[in-house]
Amino acid sequence: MQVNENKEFQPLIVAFCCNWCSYAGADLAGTNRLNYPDNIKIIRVPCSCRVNPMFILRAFQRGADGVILCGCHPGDCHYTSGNYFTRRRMTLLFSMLDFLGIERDRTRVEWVSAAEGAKFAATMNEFTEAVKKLGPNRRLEDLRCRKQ
Amino acid sequence: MQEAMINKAKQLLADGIVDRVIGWKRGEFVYDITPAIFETAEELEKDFVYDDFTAANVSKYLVKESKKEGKILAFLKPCDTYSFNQLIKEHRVVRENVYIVGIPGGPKLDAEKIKEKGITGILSVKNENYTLKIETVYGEETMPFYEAVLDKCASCKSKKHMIYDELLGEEGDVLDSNRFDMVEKLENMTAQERYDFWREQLSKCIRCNACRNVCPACTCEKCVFDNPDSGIENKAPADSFEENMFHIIRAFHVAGRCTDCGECSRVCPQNIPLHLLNRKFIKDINTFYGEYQAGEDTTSRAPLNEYKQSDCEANIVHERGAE
Amino acid sequence: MLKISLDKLDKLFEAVSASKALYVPTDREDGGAEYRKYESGMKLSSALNTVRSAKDFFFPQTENLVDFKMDGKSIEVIDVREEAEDFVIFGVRACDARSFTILDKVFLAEPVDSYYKNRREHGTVVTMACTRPAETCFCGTFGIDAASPEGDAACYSDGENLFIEAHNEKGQKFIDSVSSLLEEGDTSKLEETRSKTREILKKLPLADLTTDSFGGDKLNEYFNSDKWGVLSESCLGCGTCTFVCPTCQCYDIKDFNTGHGIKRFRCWDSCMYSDFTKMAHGNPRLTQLERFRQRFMHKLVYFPANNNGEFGCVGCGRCLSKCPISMNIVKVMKALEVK
Amino acid sequence: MNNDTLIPYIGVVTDIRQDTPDVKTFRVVSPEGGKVFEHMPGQCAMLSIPGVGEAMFSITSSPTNKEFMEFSIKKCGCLTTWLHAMDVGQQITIRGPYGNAFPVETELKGKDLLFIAGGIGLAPLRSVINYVRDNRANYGDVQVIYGSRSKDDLVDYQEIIDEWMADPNIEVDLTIDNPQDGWDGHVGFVPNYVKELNPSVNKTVLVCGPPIMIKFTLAGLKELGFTETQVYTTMELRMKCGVGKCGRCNIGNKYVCKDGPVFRFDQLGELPDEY
Repeated sequence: MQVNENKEFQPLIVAFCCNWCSYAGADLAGTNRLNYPDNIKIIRVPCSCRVNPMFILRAFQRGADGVILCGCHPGDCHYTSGNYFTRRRMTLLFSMLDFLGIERDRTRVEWVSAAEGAKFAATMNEFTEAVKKLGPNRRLEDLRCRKQ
Repeated sequence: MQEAMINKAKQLLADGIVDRVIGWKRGEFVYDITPAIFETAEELEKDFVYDDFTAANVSKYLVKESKKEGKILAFLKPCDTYSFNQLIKEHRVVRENVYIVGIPGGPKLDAEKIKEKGITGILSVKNENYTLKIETVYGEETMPFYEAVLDKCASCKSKKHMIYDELLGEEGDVLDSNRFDMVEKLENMTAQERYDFWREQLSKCIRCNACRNVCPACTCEKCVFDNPDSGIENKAPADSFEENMFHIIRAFHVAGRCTDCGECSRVCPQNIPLHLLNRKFIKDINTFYGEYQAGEDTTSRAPLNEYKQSDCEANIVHERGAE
Repeated sequence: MLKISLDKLDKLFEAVSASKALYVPTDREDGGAEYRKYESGMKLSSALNTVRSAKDFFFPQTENLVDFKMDGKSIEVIDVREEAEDFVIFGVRACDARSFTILDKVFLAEPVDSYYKNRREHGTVVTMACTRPAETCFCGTFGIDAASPEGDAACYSDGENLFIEAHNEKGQKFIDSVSSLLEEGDTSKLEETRSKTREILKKLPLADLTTDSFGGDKLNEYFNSDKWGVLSESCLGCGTCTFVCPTCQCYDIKDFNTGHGIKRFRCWDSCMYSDFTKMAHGNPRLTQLERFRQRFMHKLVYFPANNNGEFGCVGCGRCLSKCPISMNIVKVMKALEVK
Repeated sequence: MNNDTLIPYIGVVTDIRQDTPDVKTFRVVSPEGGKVFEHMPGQCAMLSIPGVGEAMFSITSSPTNKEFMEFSIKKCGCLTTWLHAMDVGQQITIRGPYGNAFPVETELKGKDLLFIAGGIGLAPLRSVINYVRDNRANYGDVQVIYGSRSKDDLVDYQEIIDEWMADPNIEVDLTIDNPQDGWDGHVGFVPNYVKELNPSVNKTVLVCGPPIMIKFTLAGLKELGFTETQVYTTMELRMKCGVGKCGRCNIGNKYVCKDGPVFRFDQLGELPDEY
């Protein structure tokens, strides 16, 4: 694949957002006309706890350069405790990805409430920048899925 | 020990306390031991074996065997009792149908390690004061006992039985093992070095599923990797991504449940150090959520099934050490 | 016979690899051996055999068959086959060399498998006679002489020199391509080595194993044998034996959606797996007993029935050393055998 | 490189007929028109929707039909559900023909024929029945005994009424499992109906249906005095390659995709009981 030097690398980011807080936060960012990169693909999930490790891995397989998981703040989960389980699960998964030598800045968990439109936008901007610095995901990509 | 075990088994069979015995059966050579069920004293006399090569963990067979009619006698090494306890916790075995006799464990030997020394045509192996005298078709060879010890035994975590109905021999202690040394060594490498290390290891995978099928913690009725509806079902690592994914998910699915029995690495035909992935999870759980040893008891909650409000945030991974 | 001194072997490898891909068995850090593409400085493995068999070269674990592009209701079929490039596999043992003839009987039978044929035609197999067979070897059972392997060309070592002889035109071409490095040599020491090897082969623990009581006409005796239950009781249902076996050739065809097209690929499959014969309406082989039986019946009875008595095993011994629970074809043969 | 049998052709679905609540019949032609390939009655083809799956189906149309091929497919798995959901004009991939065929030009020639089918088991036999009807002079008496769960589950019912029952040269006997409004025909299971009808033992029998029906029908036929060498059936096992290489449909030394799917019962008797 030839990289056009004039064209800056635009990472593809998958953001899993919980229905009750973070998705509403993203909505708020939108209605407040806050800017965040358009290459963020939001996938709405009922709770951050719905995201199983396979989701994260498959996002990378299908061409994501970074995956971010957003949920309610600890203590605010619509289902009382979902995000506490998420936190343990993702801590272990990210640690394992790091152990396998996958760049650790490609993954992140962030707590965004329905009122935090600004935080959502800022987080996304910041995360996109961090992933942009890393360049395209090569260590956890499926070559068959790469667009020719 | 073998004699004592055979006698114990014969006695329990004769007394009608058990109907069957699960143990190990002699093979063609000195080292190819097969787990087997024995039903009569004659079978035990003829084929039962317990020696330096009987490393196989028989607890997983008890998932099926304990659901059959009658009671089964199982000889469990210390490491096997952890697996069995974990299976009780997960309601996978019927405790009442198993009569457990705790037996002293390893260190057990790895025939592959003997062969690695270039020793071939092995006819017999004898341990004389921790020197192996190996008779081969090419003449006699010797090597130090400890150089042929299985990896899983070299970093043994415990000589203590977690569960038994009866004990043969002396009870041991939980050991202060060095089992996390290699994990730490890898953690201290750079991301690139770790990536290269794992790429070399995992690219050897032939997806034979031996690690999964032997694992006493892998007892799902239908594995995600066999389920066409899971979207990740596959029979071969068609891409490096799939090699990584299989092993991450395999280790993740037993995180907090893996007792570190080391069977996965023992059976891997490609010698991939799979236990390192499991140990990484164990080490992380210990550091983040407090010491936890799966299989130590049958009542505590698994680390991934509980939480504390004060748990660390996931970004602890990002903040830790250099790249 | 033509020979080259063993310490000049790298010169031979350099010469061959200059014009085409050369694969040689090399040692891995973990003690196993595997075929790798030759690069300068690489050393020939001293191991008896590689962990994975050499069948990968002609029947790889996964390969792309055809691509599809889907557009609305229409489908485009894209033939992705390409003519293979010439390559040489060096150091194939007698057992693996025979496995190619067995695979040929499956893949080159009508209708010919063009993917396999393509690689078979472009590959030159240079075999290497064994001098230190292991206790797990039983190639003699299947009429294979480890001291004089088949293949396009064969090599024999006497400890100092490597002798090469061609078995066919392809092999001759290989020898001609490196003839400047070869010289005529005295084979008296070689003959000594070979007869020594044959002596050892006779002393191996499995040397007495015979196929006399197996064959295509033994279907009913063995299929209904009551031994299968005991033999298969500890089988884990993994695919280790199948995947390290040089003659196992069952495969699966699957589709992979790349997001911008469909890749149809085939990959090794194992009759030991529970879903191998599973259909929407049920499974004819419900328990591990039937699956286990299938694998051995196929090698010892069904295959010879269709191939003039030739067995589907070459006695390489890989399953003997790799099976997690050490259940293998030798134990099966000994248990079933009706003397 | 020569064409490989694993690389499929394209077929276009030009007509979809709902035969029963769970069986649809698909008409397939090549994109240029006409049949994708020629076949003999009893042979099969691999149909696939890339990304969904590929499976073996018997070709239900007769080779004497020169314009198209037809497949009667029951909805029961992943691929068949997809096929049932598609519209006319959809392209699918198709490869074949695979397997042997009913020996219509050899052993069956000149014989009196008795077809016994149950449910979707009519699909492979329909090809033979229509072939025989189109070459009527080559065969003796023809009788069809066909049964299904209910009147609605009789596959190709319209064709049976309009063409087969109207044809004076063949006898058609239908039955359904349970009584039903608007059905004045026979009620009862196929094996019993066969016994009731007591067909002449000179007939050669072609039977296809669910395994349990085949089992009892065969037993019934034996009671009536038929021998195994007179009875043919067609089998189904999981298949991937279609050419006897992938190893899946292996029974004894036979591969159902290549050596079958049509077997005579005496041949089946020599194979291990694993189907």
